Amino acid sequence: MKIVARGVGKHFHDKRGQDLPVLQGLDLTVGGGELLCLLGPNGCGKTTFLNLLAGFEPPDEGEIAIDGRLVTGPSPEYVMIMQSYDLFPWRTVLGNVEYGLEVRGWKREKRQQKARELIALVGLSGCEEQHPRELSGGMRQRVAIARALAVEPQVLFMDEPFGALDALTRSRMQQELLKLWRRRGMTIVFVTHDIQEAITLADRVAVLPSAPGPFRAVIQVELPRPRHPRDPAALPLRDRLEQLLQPT
Amino acid sequence: MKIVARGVGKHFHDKRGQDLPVLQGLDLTVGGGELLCLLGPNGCGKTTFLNLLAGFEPPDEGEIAIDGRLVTGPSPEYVMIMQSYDLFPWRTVLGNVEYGLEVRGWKREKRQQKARELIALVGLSGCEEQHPRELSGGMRQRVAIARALAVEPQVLFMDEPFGALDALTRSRMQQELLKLWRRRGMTIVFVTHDIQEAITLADRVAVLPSAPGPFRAVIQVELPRPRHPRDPAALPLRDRLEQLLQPT
Amino acid sequence: MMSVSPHSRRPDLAGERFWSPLLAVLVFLLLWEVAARLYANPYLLPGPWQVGLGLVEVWRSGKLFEHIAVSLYRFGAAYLLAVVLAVPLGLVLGWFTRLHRALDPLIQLLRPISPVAWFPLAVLWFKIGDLPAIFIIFIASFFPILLSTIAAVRNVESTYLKVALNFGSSKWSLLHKVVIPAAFPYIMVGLHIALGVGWIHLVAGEMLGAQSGLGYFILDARNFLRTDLVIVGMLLVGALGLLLDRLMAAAEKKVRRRWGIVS
Amino acid sequence: MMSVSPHSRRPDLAGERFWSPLLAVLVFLLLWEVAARLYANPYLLPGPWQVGLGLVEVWRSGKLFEHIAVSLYRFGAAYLLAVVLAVPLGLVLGWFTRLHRALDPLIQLLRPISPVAWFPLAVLWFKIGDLPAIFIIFIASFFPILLSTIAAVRNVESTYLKVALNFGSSKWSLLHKVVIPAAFPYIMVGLHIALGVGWIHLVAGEMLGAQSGLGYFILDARNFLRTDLVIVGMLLVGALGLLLDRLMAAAEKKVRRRWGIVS
Amino acid sequence: GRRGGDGRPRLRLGYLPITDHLLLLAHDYYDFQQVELVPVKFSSWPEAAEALRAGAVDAAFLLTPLGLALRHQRTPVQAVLLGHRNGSVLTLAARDDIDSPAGLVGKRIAIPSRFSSHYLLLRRLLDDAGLPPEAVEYIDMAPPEMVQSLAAGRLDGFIVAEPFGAQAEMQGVGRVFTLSKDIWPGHICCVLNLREPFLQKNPEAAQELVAGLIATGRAIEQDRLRAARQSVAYLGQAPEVIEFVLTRPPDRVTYHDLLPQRADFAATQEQMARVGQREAAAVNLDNYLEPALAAAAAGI
Ligand SMILES: Nc1ncnc2c1ncn2[C@@H]1O[C@H](COP(=O)(O)OP(=O)(O)OP(=O)(O)O)[C@@H](O)[C@H]1O
Ligand SMILES: Nc1ncnc2c1ncn2[C@@H]1O[C@H](COP(=O)(O)OP(=O)(O)OP(=O)(O)O)[C@@H](O)[C@H]1O
Ligand SMILES: [Mg+2]
Ligand SMILES: [Mg+2]
Repeated sequence: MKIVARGVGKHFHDKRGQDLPVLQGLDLTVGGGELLCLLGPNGCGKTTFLNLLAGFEPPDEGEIAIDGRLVTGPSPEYVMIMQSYDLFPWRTVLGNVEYGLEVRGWKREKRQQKARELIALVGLSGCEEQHPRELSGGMRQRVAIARALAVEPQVLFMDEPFGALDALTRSRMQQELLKLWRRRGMTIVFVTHDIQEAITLADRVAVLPSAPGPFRAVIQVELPRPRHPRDPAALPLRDRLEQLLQPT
Repeated sequence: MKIVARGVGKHFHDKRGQDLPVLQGLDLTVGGGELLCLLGPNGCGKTTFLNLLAGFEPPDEGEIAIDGRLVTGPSPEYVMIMQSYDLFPWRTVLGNVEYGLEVRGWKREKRQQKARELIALVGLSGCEEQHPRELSGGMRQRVAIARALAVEPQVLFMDEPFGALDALTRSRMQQELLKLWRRRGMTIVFVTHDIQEAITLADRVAVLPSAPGPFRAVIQVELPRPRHPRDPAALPLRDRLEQLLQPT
Repeated sequence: MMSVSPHSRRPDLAGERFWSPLLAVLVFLLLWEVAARLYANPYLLPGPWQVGLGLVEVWRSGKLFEHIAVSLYRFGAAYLLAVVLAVPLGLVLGWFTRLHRALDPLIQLLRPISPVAWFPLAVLWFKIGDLPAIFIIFIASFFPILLSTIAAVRNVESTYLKVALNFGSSKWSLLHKVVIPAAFPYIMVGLHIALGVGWIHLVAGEMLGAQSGLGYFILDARNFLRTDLVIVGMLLVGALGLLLDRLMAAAEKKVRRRWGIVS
Repeated sequence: MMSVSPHSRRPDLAGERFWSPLLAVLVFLLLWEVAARLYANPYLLPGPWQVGLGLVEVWRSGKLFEHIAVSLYRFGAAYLLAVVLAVPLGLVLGWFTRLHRALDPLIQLLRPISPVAWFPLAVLWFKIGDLPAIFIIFIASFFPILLSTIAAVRNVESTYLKVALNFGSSKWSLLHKVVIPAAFPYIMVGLHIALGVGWIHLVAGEMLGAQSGLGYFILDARNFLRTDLVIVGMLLVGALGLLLDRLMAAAEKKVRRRWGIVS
Repeated sequence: GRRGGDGRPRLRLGYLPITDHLLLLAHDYYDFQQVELVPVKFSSWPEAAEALRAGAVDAAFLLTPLGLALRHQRTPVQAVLLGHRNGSVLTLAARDDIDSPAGLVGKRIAIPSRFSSHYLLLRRLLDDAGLPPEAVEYIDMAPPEMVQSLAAGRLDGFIVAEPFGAQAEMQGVGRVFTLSKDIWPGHICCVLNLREPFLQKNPEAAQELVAGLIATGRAIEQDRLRAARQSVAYLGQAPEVIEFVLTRPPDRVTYHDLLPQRADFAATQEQMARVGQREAAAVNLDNYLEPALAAAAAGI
């Protein structure tokens, strides 16, 4: 599914009621089946932008359409993996991963089978019956990923999904994500702080500026896949992105 | 201050009351003024180990001493920056950073001045009056760092403190941390998933195994400071650590 | 609907704050009038119209304000006393689990005792008039505040305590800098419930020889079989209860905002 | 102290669960006996000893169990009815902010109405005996449950709702898979408070022509000026209240554990 | 027993808003010199009795059994005057046409409590008619709810102090089955109980109080309409209702012959014993009754 953002802006209000612009004049088109990485300094509005795309909040300016339809609220077709995981503390790992399927009315056996598959995919087999508070940070993050992938959404918004993973798990998860993405033809918007990760995953990389304004750049990653983290061919791109992330 | 852990072990109980060993037979000495990085796969027990060191929980086996005294509970001399930040939602940024000083009975003016300094250090000047829910993930993490640094603890336990920071802020924070560390002679135990970061910061790097057992290795980082992320001299160490992080 | 789902940029219309509650009240009055007419006998179930006439009658008697003032004074004294005693006690019992465990059965034993059952003691200790009324209302408000404060403290997230202890908080500073703010929203719910429960006991409290007050007014009207005046009294009690509730809600909002908790 | 600070590996001694509450109760009885002796006249303030004799007297009369059984039945029916109506209504009103805003003033107006004020309507609508008692207890339990359910729903963390909506939860599934579990601990506090408030109104409820039950027993004892029997009644009400409370707590614990919330 | 502002001892007198306590009009009718009378209205019997027992009031009009019970409990009270004689009504639903006690069998009759003159009266009625005590179903109920319950068809009748019977009559839902004076002619009901400490400390005040009340009783009987009008300030009932009670017939309730006499109390005790209330029935009347004040006032 294609995502189109036109002239999108968003401001918050502080306690004195003053306007705090966060996003301004953002134009972006993410093609169907594209994997776009979003880079930008802390507090530049990446999470806010994802929230707008996913329909959790309305933009104050401009409009967002997915698959030609205006986004007016959240939908199970575009699922978000939030920065803070937000697992349901009253459900087990299995229960959390099952959740989306349950909502869709899958039969218990079928959905548990599917949930177990995804728990295995994120490397948490054996933890099915644990509750979130019994898991480590990285494990929780993986549960959130499994929960989102279980429903096979057409569009996936991922907000620093691998931030708490160890290096090995992280690169394994990157590979799994790419596999799924290719197999299912999902459209993915992926927020990360790791330039390396962006280069490994993305079709294109969009860079948000630190002060509200249009994208600093949207760069095509021309490297063939599979990409290797230490591939010297990636170095110029890496330098370019690092430079774009410097404050103006 | 010197930290000594001798034969430390910890197990949790699952809902059926069964023993889940997490840590076993850990021996470690962190010298006074040393900066030790702790690496290990997700769920290997890094957070648990820090919790034991900081006195939040008692070890089930072995004992932990800081500065020659047995750890029996938390103390303001050794401060922990938790993986989940845990800012007080009812306090502003300034209020959060002030907290530790307030507890120590500092006068309002003095502590606010100090708090502002640290807020500036982590690059959040101007956000003093915001509440945590108005901050981005990376900003919250930096508030937690400022809150901990404000009290100038002798020992600092940091659990993936830079995980949500953008690349630039991250490397700036690394430099600031090193500066403070050198100036104050703190002892620091620093958990990270970023091998690069461990190499940039650490005097020594300790690697926890994925299954409960003694440290896989505790490696001296011989590189001179300041260290550069892409220094080719670091490559062998990097490879070594990557290998140690592979499951056995 | 709550704030999350479908985008609502609608301005907060006056309708929501003013007209829709008014409509609800009007519908209620209408149903009541119809029900009253069905019962035919106005002594049994007077309709709103007749109750309105009763109100006018009471108003003309000129004693209404005295009743209201006296009741507000009694209630205010009792409720404040309950807050001042129950909140700290609740904080202490929520905090010291062992003490709580020791005292809980006693609390649970005393809690369900009806104000009627306290009467002999109330008269013995406080004679008649203001004090026994204050005592009865106090007893009624005390336990809900106590229970919800205990529950609120026990539900404080332990990570906040961890952080605070790590910074070397003294017990006292932990309490008033961490536990109270963290428990605040739920303590507030308890205060809110207690407001209603205490106010309900106005009537019971004013049975003990009080010679004025809304409770006295209701009891008196009941003795005269003036059901219309009983309902006038009920509605006055209700209206004042509503007013108190709104004041409470406003205070709550203010504190919540200072606490950074958007409600 | 709460679970966090100094390491406590102490096993959970029987002392905490059993001996310390017993001690608290004994200290209370002792203070009471002393106070009673100071007052000299055992009719004014009967001591525990005399109350004990009263209990024996009632026990011998053989009607005790009937009173208890009848009261439990009435209370149980009323409380269940209140739960069954107030929790869903609270969920709905907590959820549909606009509806809540419309109805809130009406609720707040009706809420503080004393059971005494409901008497005329209760005798009008319900046959003498069980039904008016059930009605009065129902009214008393209803509002605390309603209010705390509304508050609990409104305090549900919005991120949980976000996630659920994102997965396309229907309203209904949102409610019972997310809102209810998330609000559960606080709804429970309300159920707990309502248990006490409702049980308090047993006495009032059994004023309306009931010829049995603990409330009737207390009223009767009061009419006979038998303060010792009044206190026997109070303590029986208290003890049963305590029992109900413990059953509630056990149920709560079980659900909490299933919910993965360690208390 | 505290002093009032003008040095007169203050006497707090507990009462209920019923015609039985109309003597309270003395506060209006009589110019007390030795005592400051402070009327304290209660809304039900137990509260008034408890207040007297705790010394929160110095005197109170109480049902005979309640006064006896207080005395039995060693509360230092004495019966110094009757409040009235007669004055209660067995009211039945207007829809029934029962005309003899036999018709009461199986009916639900409300009483204010088992410890009331009204219960004793009802039991006597059954006795006299040769009916067993369990012939009717007794319903303990607060008087204000009786009229409503009767109207709603939940009760077949009730016996209680006036004006509740009169209210039922005036609303057309009840009718007089029998007046209490016809069940037990000249029966006593409410008694003025005075705390002994007050009596001992302020004998003149007590004497004047009793004299004032007796004089008021006379005045009420002389002009019942005026009494009905004046009652509003104390009872608060609608004057028409009180007028109804005081005049239909005029001897429904009487306020003369108020000397507390042993025979009346003994008869009540006897009836209490018969219905199983032995404790209060065992009170030694010699200590409880203090007829001297009333005798002095009446010039006996
Ligand atoms: N509810 C709010 N009220 C006021 N300001 C807010 C609110 N939420 C976010 N902001 C502000 O909006 C800006 C963007 O926040 P956002 O969370 O989108 O940043 P981000 O790019 O995701 O940062 P990070 O990399 O740290 O996650 C921040 O400056 C933040 O302070
Ligand atoms: N309260 C608990 N009850 C049961 N098991 C627990 C509990 N807390 C942690 N564990 C388990 O202990 C193990 C270690 O957890 P810990 O949080 O220390 O890992 P970690 O090394 O910090 O991982 P990460 O890198 O993901 O933060 C995990 O397998 C986790 O499931
Ligand atoms: Mg973010
Ligand atoms: Mg961890």
